[in-house]
Amino acid sequence: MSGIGTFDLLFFGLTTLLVLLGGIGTVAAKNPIRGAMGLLTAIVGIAGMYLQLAAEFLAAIQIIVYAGAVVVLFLFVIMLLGPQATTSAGAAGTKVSRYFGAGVLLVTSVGAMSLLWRTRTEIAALPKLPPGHGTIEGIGRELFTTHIVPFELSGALLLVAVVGAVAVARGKQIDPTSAVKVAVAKKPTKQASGEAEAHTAHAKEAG
Amino acid sequence: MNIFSMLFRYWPAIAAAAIAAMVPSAPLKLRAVGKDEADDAAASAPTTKLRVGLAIIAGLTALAVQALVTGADAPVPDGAAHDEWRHLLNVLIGLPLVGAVAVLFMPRQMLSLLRGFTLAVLGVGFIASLWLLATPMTAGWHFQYIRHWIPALGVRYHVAVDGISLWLVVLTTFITPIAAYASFSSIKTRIKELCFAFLLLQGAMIGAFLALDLFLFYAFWELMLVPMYLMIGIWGGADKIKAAVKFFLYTMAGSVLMLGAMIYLVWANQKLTGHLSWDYLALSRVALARPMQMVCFWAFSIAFFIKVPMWPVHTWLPDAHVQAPTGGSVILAAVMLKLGTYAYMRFSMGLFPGPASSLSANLAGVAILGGILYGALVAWKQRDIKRLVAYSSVAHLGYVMLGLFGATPSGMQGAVLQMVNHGISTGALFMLVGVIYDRRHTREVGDFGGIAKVMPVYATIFVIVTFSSIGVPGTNGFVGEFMIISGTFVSERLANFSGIHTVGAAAGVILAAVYMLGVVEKVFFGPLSNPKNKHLPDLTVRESLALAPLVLMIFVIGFAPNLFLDRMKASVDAFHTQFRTVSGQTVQFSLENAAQLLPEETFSPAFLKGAPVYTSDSTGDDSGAKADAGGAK
Amino acid sequence: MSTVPVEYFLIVAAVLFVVGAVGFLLRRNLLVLLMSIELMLNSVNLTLVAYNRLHAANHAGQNLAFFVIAVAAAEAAVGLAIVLAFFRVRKTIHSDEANLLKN
Amino acid sequence: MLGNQFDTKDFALLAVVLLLPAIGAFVNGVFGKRLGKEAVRLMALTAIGGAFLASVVTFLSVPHDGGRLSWTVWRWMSVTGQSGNSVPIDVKFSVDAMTATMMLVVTGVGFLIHLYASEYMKKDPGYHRFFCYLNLFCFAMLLLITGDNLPVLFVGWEGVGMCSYLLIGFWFDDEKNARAGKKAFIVNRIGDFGLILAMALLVYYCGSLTWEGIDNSKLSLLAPVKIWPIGNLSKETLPVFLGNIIIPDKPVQVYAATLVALALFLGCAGKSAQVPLYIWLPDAMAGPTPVSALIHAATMVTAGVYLVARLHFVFLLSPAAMAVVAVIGVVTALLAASIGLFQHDLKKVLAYSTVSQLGFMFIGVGVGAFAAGFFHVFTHAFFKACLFLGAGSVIHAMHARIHDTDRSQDMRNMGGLKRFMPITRWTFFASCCAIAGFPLTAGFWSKDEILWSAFSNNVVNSKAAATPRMAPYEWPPWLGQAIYWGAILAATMTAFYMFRAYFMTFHGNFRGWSIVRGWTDPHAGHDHHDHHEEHDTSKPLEGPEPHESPAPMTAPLVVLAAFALFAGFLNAHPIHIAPLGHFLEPVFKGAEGFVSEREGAKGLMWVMMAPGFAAFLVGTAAAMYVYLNRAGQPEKVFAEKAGGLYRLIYDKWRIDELYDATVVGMVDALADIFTMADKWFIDGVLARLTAMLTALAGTLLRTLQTGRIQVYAAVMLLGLGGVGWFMVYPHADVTADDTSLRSTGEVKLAAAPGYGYTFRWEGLTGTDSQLTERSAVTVRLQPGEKKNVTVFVKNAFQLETSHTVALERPGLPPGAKAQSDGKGAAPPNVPGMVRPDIPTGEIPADDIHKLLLPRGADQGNNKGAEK
Repeated sequence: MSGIGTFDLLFFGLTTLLVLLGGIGTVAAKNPIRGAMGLLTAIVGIAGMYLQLAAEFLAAIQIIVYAGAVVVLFLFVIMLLGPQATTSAGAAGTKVSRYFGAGVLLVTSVGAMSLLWRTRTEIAALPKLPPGHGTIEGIGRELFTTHIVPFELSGALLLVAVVGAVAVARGKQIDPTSAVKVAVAKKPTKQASGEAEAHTAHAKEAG
Repeated sequence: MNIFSMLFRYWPAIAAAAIAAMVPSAPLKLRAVGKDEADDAAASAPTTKLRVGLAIIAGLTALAVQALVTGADAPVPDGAAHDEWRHLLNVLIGLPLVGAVAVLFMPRQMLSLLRGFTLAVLGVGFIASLWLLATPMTAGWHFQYIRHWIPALGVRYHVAVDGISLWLVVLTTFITPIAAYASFSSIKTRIKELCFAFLLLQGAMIGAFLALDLFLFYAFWELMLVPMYLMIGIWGGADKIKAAVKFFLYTMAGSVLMLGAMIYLVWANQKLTGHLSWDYLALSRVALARPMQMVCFWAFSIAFFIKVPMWPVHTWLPDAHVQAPTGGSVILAAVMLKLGTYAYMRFSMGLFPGPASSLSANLAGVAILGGILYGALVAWKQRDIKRLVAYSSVAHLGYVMLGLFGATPSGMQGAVLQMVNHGISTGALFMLVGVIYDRRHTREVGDFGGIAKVMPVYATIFVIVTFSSIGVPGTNGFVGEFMIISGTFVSERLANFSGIHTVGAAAGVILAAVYMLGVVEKVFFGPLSNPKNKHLPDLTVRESLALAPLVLMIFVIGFAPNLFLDRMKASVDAFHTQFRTVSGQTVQFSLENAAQLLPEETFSPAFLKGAPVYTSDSTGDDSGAKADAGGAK
Repeated sequence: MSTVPVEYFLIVAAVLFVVGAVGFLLRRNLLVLLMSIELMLNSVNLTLVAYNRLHAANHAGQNLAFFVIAVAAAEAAVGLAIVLAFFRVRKTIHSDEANLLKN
Repeated sequence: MLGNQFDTKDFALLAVVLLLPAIGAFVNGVFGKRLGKEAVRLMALTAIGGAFLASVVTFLSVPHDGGRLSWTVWRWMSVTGQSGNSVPIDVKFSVDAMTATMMLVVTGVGFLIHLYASEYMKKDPGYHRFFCYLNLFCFAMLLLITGDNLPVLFVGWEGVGMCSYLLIGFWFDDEKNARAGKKAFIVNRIGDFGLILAMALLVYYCGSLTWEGIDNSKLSLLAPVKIWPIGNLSKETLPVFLGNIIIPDKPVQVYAATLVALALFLGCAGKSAQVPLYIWLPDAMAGPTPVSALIHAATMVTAGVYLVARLHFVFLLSPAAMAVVAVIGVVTALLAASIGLFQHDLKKVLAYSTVSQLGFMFIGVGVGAFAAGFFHVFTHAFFKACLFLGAGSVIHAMHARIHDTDRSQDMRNMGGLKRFMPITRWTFFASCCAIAGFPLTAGFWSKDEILWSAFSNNVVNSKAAATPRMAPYEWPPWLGQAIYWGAILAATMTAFYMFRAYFMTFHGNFRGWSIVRGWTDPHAGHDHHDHHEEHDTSKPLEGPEPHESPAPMTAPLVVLAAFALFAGFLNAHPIHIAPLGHFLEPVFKGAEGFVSEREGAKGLMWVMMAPGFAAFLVGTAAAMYVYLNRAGQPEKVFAEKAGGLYRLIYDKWRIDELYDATVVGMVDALADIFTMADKWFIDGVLARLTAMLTALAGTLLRTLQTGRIQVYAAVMLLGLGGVGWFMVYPHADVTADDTSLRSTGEVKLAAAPGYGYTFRWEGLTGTDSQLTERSAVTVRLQPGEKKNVTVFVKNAFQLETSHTVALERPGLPPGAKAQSDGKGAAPPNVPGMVRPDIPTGEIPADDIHKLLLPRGADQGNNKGAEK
């Protein structure tokens, strides 16, 4: 424990506080907006921790991508959903089964923690950092040499994700050009219904 | 070769043809049953067709018997390898398979093309299989053909024929065309799939009989199920799906056990020799640890007992037969059941002689109590004729298995001969049941009575086949049964049980008479009470032509079984001596927990010809080449 | 650079992961589900970066974290699109409604 | 006489004898319908006539010194013998004196019956089918007689069984006939079961199935065979209380010869209708009368006696079997004669008389007088065929008005026919005298010969002395006389019922229908065989005078009656005129050593002929009194007085019902149980139960799929927990490499590695190592030393487990006598594994045969490890 700067410890305490409160806030909040805000604070806390762990580039990415994009996206969706977004907390599932689940979860996690505690050894001394560790040059060099394939693939992945999200979110739009025909078919004449039936019969037979 | 010497040399064939031509009586009112044979409308036309057909069949049989007789005592050129064409077996297996694929491309409407093509392919297969009879069957493998299939796994395309599998292959090529020819008149829908099923079945069955590589055998063993499943499933009777699924699952469950044992065996061989090989010859040298021997023996044997079918696992057979169409159930009874007994002899007794010999007394007990007596008694109580004949084949195959368990040279020869006999007599029985099913669409014994008055020719043939299936001497049934029963008494394997087993087996002879004559009496004799039976047409041309060769073979095997026995004698004796020596060694020297490799001397060189030979550097790829050379020799 | 030993960060990450897991398992709101997934992913990233700090020869840990962030973003986008579509159909985002998989 | 014309080794004339009937059968069967009745008749008669002529030539050319004319056709098959040698079975025929005589009988009587039948069956639509079966029967019978080995005989044996099945059920449109045919075949088949067993035994013990082969190696039949307990049943393998009840302390042993003889006799009993299996012969009367005459009187039923006579050297080896044959013969004679007393159906009376006469023949062969037994076969063929044909012509006459088969054969409808059918009457009378034993007739000589040999013969197994191990069965001195007096009683009953039949049929007044002279049949074109009589039975039936049968029916009657009267002189021993006896003498010369004259019966031959003659007198007088003078009144009186006994005898002692209740009923019940078990138990368990189980498993697992995502996540977490638990706890396992345990006693132990594992070994030689990374250890063991080694494993989570391995080095501890062979336990004794335990050192002279004799020779189990 010797050799830890008091300022470092303070900063670490702050970021831990941010992270844990944010996390619990996200999970426990009734209103999803507060949840999103909790998420935001957790993400910022983690960015702080990255800084302490000599990962400046990642901290920046974290702030830009996560805080900037993902949380904002969450807020958009919450706004889109409007009041229904806040589901009535107690509606589904009896209280007993939910808290029983939580209890089991806590017990297991405490048990796991105690097991890990048994394997504790002295805290290893922090190794000396090579210069430029975690900076954008170091990561950039590695990113574009050893990890070039995953980099390209993640590009493709993002493209697919975007197209997918748009397709799913957009849902069934009425084809503007077909608007005219629909109008004509309105008259419930026998001939049309026959044609419709034929159409559906054909569809069923093709299926 | 002027006319007289030709006449002198082939007089039996000509005489037989002349007599057969006269047999169908002219005034017989042969109204064609099948509506679609419009061209047979005139009463006289079918009789001439029948006369010509019968004449050809009788002539061919006489020629074949004469050739076999002269071939038998012709001096065997010692050592000189007969001209064994290397690719004959590939033709036998490949031709039907290629034919099956070709049928798929034919237009569905041209029925006569489909039927003609199928019969042509099956006919050529039969002619080709006659070549097998021309070569003297000395001990060891003939027409051997080896090619690498999956070198990584050590799997080779290794086919060969020997005395044991010779007659079963000829039986297959003999019965399948007949079954196809007979079922073309009764099955009217989806002819294309029917032809495909027949050809695929023939190819798979012959493949299974000839395969000497366990992997190849397993492939054909499974492939065989598919067409039969289709046949039962598509053209079957009332609840055909249930029966087809039951048939498929029963056999599949067994063969999965077998596959497990095969893999263990190959792994054990690999541990011993360092090479992966699925070849029967290589694996028969492996003597596993004693408990593992028993486990593997049971895994293999259960698969074969299901197929035979032996007592506890036989209940799929009656259901499959009752629902199967005539052609399907003829092939199922005539050939597919023989695969179980053949494979038990070849693989269970071949690979695990130790357990096979120590368990033979108990298994023989099951074969007698569960097979012969149980099958006969249950058959006696059946109301449905097909179910009765199905249980009767459980009884007949009980005899075959008893012959194998007894493990005496004549017992085993009797067993192989009885497999052929059962194929012929039960195949004929199922065709006969098919005849009345096509007319009355019922198989209940109660619906018939006194039809001997209305269908005299049919009644005579049915009685002849009944006597053959009972085993009246002079027909083929007796020869097999007698050799098996005397083999049981003489067998050392059955030790102090051989007496009671012989009594049990001989008692089966009585029960066979009881249930067969019971059904003959109820169906044929007695007053013609049921009005529907009043004017049943007698045998049509197609049916009598289908039945004629079977009835002829009943008498040929009955009076001259030695033609058949001579050709299998050498191989069965060699198999017997190998079974005795190897079982003696494995019983005494196999360890409790480690597998061993039996020295090469325990096996006769003729047996090991074609076994994979490993040179130190490569993992047997050149061995294929050398082995091919071996095959060619 | 901070002199706080790496183990502290690991503990925080573990706790955060448990919080995320609890959130995912217990909350009935689809959105909260997605958020708790984000939390879990972040805790994993934190662990990766912490260990990279310990073995600082190369930036393997951080690179992986970088890619995790990329994927997480894509996943969040698609997840939210699905929630929107689900909401349009079922008029609620209560997770028990999404039980079409029931036998 | 012709002696040397033909080559004895390749006697091809047999081909003519055999093939003529076969060709006749084929031609009639296949082409008969088209050829018409005349051609069929011509074909059948020429076939049998030709065969008869060829048989005469064969008879004349049989060598007199006991040699045989043989003809080998082809190798049929070969079977494995006792020590792996192959026993060839050829299609081979041979003719010696006995066969020649039998051939004469079969073809001679056969020809006469064919002639008779061609007239009798004239109006039957199945004419060609009848003659096809009749010719086929003669072919099969000839096969049976001329066969040189047992399998060829068996072909004929079952061939005649098959033909009798077809002929009994000839009028198959009547359910009763078809069932009678089936019954005959199945009962014969039970007999054939015995024959198959006998063949299997002979293949094993004598290594051959031909007559000479068996004769030469008949001594090997004296090996004792353990019958009970069978298989591995013994006191140890059975529960105690059951053990000492059914397992005798010394296993029951029997001579192989007895087993073979009894199995053969079971076959003969089946075929020749002896006591246990006689029930089929009376029902076989459902067939046409010529069939009964040919098959159930002259030829087929005598096949049993022929077989016993043919294999007399086997029977003689076991006096026990001879005793069984004789006793069964006398019991059958008595039983059948008693039933015959009150039968009303003429053919049934003759059927029971056949069974009874067969009993006599078996007495003959049973007491060792094979020539006498065979001679009775010879004479019986004639007078019984004549009786049946006479009955046939009577029935033929009755058919003029009474068409129903049962009523037309009922003697109560006959009577007084002597006025209308003189030839039939006199021939019937002649045969009655012959069968009843009127002095100087054929029946008298042959039956008297049997009675005398029963009285005087004493059977002893002289060869048995050679094998001291098992005392052979000796005949009790009184058995011969008991059989003699039983036979005398049967002879009286025979005389009684035969003359009863004669008087009821031919004497008294005609009870069939009221005779109207010049009566014409109202609907002439009526089909002769129409069974359902329309006109009511109320007003008395009128009809024409019963007419005598036409010439082709009466001619055979006369010939047969002549033979019945004069054939006796062929073998009349008391007056020493016995040409046939001398002719047959070489065939049975094998019997000298075994059968000798009982000292008590010296010189009593003529004296003991008196009871025989007395039997004839008493029987005939009683019949004459009851049925001629009092026209059957006493029978009715007796029927009222002793109604129960009368009905019991009339219902054939209710033996059929007894069989149905016991044997047939038991097999039927067993079949039902098996069918039910097959459907519910085997199919149920294997197919339906598994199907039901899989369905159940399916429903259970389906409940897990709730569709809610959190539940899936929770289940995943549980899985994670399980894997985690496995990772966390340490697992200790040790693999021991003991390949060199035996030689050097060194064992290499290796503990299974794991993440962060540390090991601690205990129980090693002295030094218990502390927690080290070392996972492999070598242990050295002294021979015979035992040691338990445990390993303790601790992992990163400071959790610890242990695993112990027990090591043991076989062999004696160093201190003991260093004799350990070091080899593993002696090879286990696998049942069925042949291990000849050849005794070391010299073998005392008299023990050598113990080694040579076939298995089961010594006191131990019969086919056990001694082989």
